[in-house]
Amino acid sequence: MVHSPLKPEPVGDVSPMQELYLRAYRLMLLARVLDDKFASLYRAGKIHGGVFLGRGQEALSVACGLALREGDVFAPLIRDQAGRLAFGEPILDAVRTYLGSALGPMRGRDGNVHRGHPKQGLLAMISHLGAMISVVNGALLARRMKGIAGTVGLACCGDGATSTGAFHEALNQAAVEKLPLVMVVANNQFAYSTPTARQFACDSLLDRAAGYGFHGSEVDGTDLSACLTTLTAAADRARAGRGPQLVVARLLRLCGHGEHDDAHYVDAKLKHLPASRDCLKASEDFLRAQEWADAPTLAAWRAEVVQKVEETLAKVHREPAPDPFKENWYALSARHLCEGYE
Amino acid sequence: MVHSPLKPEPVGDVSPMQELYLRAYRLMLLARVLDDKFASLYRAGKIHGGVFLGRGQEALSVACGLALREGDVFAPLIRDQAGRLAFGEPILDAVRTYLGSALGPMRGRDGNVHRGHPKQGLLAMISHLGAMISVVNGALLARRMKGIAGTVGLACCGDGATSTGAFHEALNQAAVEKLPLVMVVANNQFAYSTPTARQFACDSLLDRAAGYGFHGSEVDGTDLSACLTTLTAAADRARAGRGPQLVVARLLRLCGHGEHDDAHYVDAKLKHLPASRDCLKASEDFLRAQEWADAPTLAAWRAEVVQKVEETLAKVHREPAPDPFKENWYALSARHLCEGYE
Amino acid sequence: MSITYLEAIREAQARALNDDPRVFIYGQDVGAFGGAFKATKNLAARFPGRVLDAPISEDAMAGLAVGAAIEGMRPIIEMQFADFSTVAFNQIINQAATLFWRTNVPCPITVRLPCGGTSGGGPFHSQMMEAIYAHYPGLVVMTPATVEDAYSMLLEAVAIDDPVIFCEHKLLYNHLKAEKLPTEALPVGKARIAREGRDLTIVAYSAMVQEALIVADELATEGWEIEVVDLRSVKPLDTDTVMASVARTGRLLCVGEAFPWGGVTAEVIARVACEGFGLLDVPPQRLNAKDTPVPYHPNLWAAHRPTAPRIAAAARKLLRL
Amino acid sequence: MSITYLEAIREAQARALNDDPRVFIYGQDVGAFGGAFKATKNLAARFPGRVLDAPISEDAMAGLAVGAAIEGMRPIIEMQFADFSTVAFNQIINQAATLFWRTNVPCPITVRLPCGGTSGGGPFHSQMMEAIYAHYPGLVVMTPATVEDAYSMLLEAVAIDDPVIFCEHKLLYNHLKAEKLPTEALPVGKARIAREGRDLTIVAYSAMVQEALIVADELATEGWEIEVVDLRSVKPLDTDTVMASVARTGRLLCVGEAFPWGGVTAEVIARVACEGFGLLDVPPQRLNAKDTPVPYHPNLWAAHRPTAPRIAAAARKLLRL
Ligand SMILES: Cc1ncc(C[n+]2csc(CCOP(=O)(O)OP(=O)(O)O)c2C)c(N)n1
Ligand SMILES: Cc1ncc(C[n+]2csc(CCOP(=O)(O)OP(=O)(O)O)c2C)c(N)n1
Ligand SMILES: [Mg+2]
Ligand SMILES: [Mg+2]
Repeated sequence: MVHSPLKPEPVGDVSPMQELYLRAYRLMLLARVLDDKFASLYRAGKIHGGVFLGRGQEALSVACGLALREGDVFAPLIRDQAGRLAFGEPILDAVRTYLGSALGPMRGRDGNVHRGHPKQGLLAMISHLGAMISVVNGALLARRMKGIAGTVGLACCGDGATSTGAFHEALNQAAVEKLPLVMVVANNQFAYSTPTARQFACDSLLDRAAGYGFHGSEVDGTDLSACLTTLTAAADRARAGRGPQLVVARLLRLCGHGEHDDAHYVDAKLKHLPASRDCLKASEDFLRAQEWADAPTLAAWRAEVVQKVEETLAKVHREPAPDPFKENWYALSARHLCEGYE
Repeated sequence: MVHSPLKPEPVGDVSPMQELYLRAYRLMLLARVLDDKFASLYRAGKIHGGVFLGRGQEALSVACGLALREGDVFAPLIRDQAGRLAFGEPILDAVRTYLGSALGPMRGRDGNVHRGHPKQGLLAMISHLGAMISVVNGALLARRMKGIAGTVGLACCGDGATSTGAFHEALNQAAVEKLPLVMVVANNQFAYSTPTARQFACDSLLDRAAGYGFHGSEVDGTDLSACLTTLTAAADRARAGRGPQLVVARLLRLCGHGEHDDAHYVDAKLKHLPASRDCLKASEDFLRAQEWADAPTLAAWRAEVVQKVEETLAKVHREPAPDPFKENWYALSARHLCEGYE
Repeated sequence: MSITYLEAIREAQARALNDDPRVFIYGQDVGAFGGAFKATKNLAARFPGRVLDAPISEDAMAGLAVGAAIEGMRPIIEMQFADFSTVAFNQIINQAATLFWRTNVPCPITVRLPCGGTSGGGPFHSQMMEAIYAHYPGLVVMTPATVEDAYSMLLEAVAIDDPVIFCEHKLLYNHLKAEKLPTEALPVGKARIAREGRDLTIVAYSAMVQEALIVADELATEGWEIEVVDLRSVKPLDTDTVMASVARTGRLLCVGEAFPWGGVTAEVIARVACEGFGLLDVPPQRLNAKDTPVPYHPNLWAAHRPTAPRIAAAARKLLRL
Repeated sequence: MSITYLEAIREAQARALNDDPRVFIYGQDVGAFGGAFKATKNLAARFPGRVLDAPISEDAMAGLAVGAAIEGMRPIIEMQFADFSTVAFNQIINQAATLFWRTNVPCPITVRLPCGGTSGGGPFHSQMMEAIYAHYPGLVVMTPATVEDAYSMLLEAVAIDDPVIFCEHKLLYNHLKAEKLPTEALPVGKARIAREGRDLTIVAYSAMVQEALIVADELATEGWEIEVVDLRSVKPLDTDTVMASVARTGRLLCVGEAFPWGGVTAEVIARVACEGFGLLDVPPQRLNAKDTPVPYHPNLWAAHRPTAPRIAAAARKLLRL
């Protein structure tokens, strides 16, 4: 990817698991702080269009990004700030895209979560749910044709997106072609305001795996260790040629659908279930229980990411907005085939 | 439906099962003879467009039609001549539509297998595979809203159509709404020339049932008794409010995809498997083994349906073709909203 | 009291639900939540069991509507954004639009499409799709430009026995206000003279009507009298009213917010050129959005779609010919 | 030796596969079977692993092509019939067509659409879809009318770094023959004067070019010299060549086989009316298919689409003005 994911300074003589966990935690923290920042910019009217957060989904998302390597393909969805950072997307990309900087990867043409670097394996999502999965398949098939082995593709989506025809066609396609696709479904209980009871009627979305011929696994999306283990294992299986993988995570969206939405429709009872805990808090508790980090360390880490985010924002605030007069208004790469209008 | 399905003359003191079987057999026979007739008309260049046969699938298809009652909804696909007859579609409809009679239900506007009487519950398929299932859902939902209880909807499709997004969206929708949908998949090993290995990668399409929250059952599609039992049971469960049903039948398409196709790609070995037997022959063997019909009776029945088919053809051959000058060329029912062109 | 374009859409649905037991609404988040734009707010509570949340399955949403219509219902389906109707495209143009012609069974469904760009909307939440649907036989395509039309045309959409694609412009939702709901309306298929004039005809529809009216005001200060024709529905398209206007003015500018290849502006100008060639004193002109996806950033978005200044410039050029 | 339009398409694919390891073909039954129309016959055997059968999943077919293109491949996808591309509509217009504009990554995919009516084809195996795709930014839409163009334009479609919708007309597949494959061709985006004349310009594309040529022959016996312009690609659309022809003849008839609302004929006439108004001596005219689905029965089908007699009648009317 564009640069390599945040690595913690060595904390002495740590196990690989501990190192991974620490790295994951700090990426989650960065994602959360960044998301919170976007939320407050949104409230201040500083962002054009919607803001979509990954609050409550950082453990799962970061595990997706960390399960991947350079050269893999990643198709994040709207709640994958953590996974993007873990895969190596620079913070600058997120900030520039949300603020519409002309220097961002989308150059003001597209915004918020619609960003990526397709050539580096980070696909830039279109809005239509389910539509990115077959694109991942295509990238994986191309690699196979080119004789590139050992890379995988990982696509994220929500419970709601599983109802799309595109999801179905793509999963079936991956299975038929035996592609190393890891399909991660974040069942966060809601699709916008729609609860899962109005979205599907199977006992668990994991029941879909057998119908495609996928290997399936389920994970508590609020448990970072579990997410890291499950996602790494799924990616490893795909990498080893054991076919496509479905991972279904259970968690709760701890925010509105977008920041315009107060999520009043989420039952208070649901919010207080153990499965609804905040994965970031849970991992902080875990860090302390394991004595992998104490309160001052956690505070220092937070201060560090806050500073990083503020610096990035300060930089981007000084960047130019796109200029319609400099815009070339060509939709084709073959300019001679573009029609001149007016 | 438009008229009531063929009933055999009482054969004395028969059990209801025997009566159903006999009725089913004679409908299968009629369908086969009719199909064969269309095939020979096609070879003689007498039919415009394609001819699609149900050869080898009559047992399953007839069981679909017979599991339904007046007032139910039926969405047959291209190989359901037997099911259509069993549901009550007049032979005239098939002949008129294949020969493009102006008096047929489609008035020459659509042809061959694209026919129906939607208001009588017999939907007129569009070509796009998977697209009829959600239409059945809509009819069933409407009935629920209108307080009509006890009717079911049955949709047929092939193994290939299960790969469509439309299939997926519709099955999920039926499950969410708990509609009395019976989804029948005729896994006839091929979608046009494409074998199932290139179509899906699950062990059995039945594995899809759990993923939707459907009740699932499998049946040998060459065994008429089994088909009758399985389809009746599925329809009864749906009728009793036990939610949507998936029935997957295994059989072999005993013809080309259409009559233009010689099916040279079907492996001879496959054709000689027990699961590839001709359901019509198998039921004749069964009839004789049970002593429900002897050779002369079978011959008489065949003669009878041949005559029926010939009579219908003779009648339709005298019917007018559609006349472009009498055609109104209006696509809307609100004529005042149609634009006049030219 | 005043009522917005969005409220008019809500009131029309409430009235349709109230007056006709065959009407129901189906779409993502339209139930208790009241829809992404609140076009169905409170309707689920007022009409229990008749305003249903759909899964994210636009193809099946449209298919279900057709099935219900066959059984005599009059479903309204809401696409969360017009752009997502691409997923239902097959069911709309091949299933719904062909049903009556093929089987003689009418297909009274209404497909509500929140259309058009808004600041920050971006390529996938901003599209105008009227041209795509108008191309296909068997559909009526409405593009209301006023609060009154949003109300009365939606009621007519539900009443018509054919599939209606109801293109409601998101930019007008809260911005456009009227004093009260109308009690009468022009028939469907009739365009409206939104402003009378004798120097130039601007033909527009949907949100472009408002832009055209701004231009007419502005050019009035320069002494020009601009006639603005609001098409109201783009299929059927009221060629007669357009031609009668061009007969008065001799000059035609047609403005659309869709992509430039094809679309309403091409159709209008082709009709006038073919059928009313002699009415034109000078070459007709058209103005569309640019030939790229709709950009996200407000700076780019504002330059992508035709707005009053660009329309005024085109109008002045035409007037000087 | 002679070669058909269909064989030209097959040969172009063979050559593309042969010359460029990045090319592969994906579509239903395109492998060992050679495709519903035999456009890929023998290619799977000649190019093992590069001609792949797809499941009945048009959406995923198009999505896969985009993903492969991102990785530097140049996929050709075959829709079994153009009509089924409605299911891939979203991926084509929102995924493929926006990729380059959004991300600067080119999207060199070719979507082969077997288009147009044939006797007995019916509403779902006969559609012309060029207007739908041409409306969207980011796509090139080709409509070859000759064996030579079928060959050379398909090679160019594969070579172009953008998504190309390649509309091949089924009626021409076996009916149209040429002596040999071309070694050179007009550049993409250039229309062709298929026949020179000075009395009337008939603009046509795809199978309508053949009809127009029949009409030109016929009217020649009456002393008229008809110029026939073959658009070759409808996006980009070569307005210059059309206008230069109209400048010579003063009369314009535009013929398309698609539905009458919108489409190529509207676009051509709107462009000429706006940009070449003064070139027209008489009002331009257009001829399209009728505004109903395409009928199954040959009697109805023949009346639904424009054919030589109807075109000739329209041409005579124009010539007498
Ligand atoms: C095909 C399609 N239909 C509708 C939408 C509008 N939409 C955007 S996000 C969303 C809800 C998604 O829910 P889910 O998949 O559960 O993801 P979550 O937001 O919960 O992460 C909807 C309906 C869309 N983007 N695409
Ligand atoms: C969406 C769509 N894509 C492609 C086709 C073309 N097509 C018609 S039948 C067929 C094969 C169907 O196979 P299957 O579903 O197994 O049914 P069978 O013919 O075996 O009964 C195909 C590909 C179609 N009708 N619809
Ligand atoms: Mg969700
Ligand atoms: Mg099959």
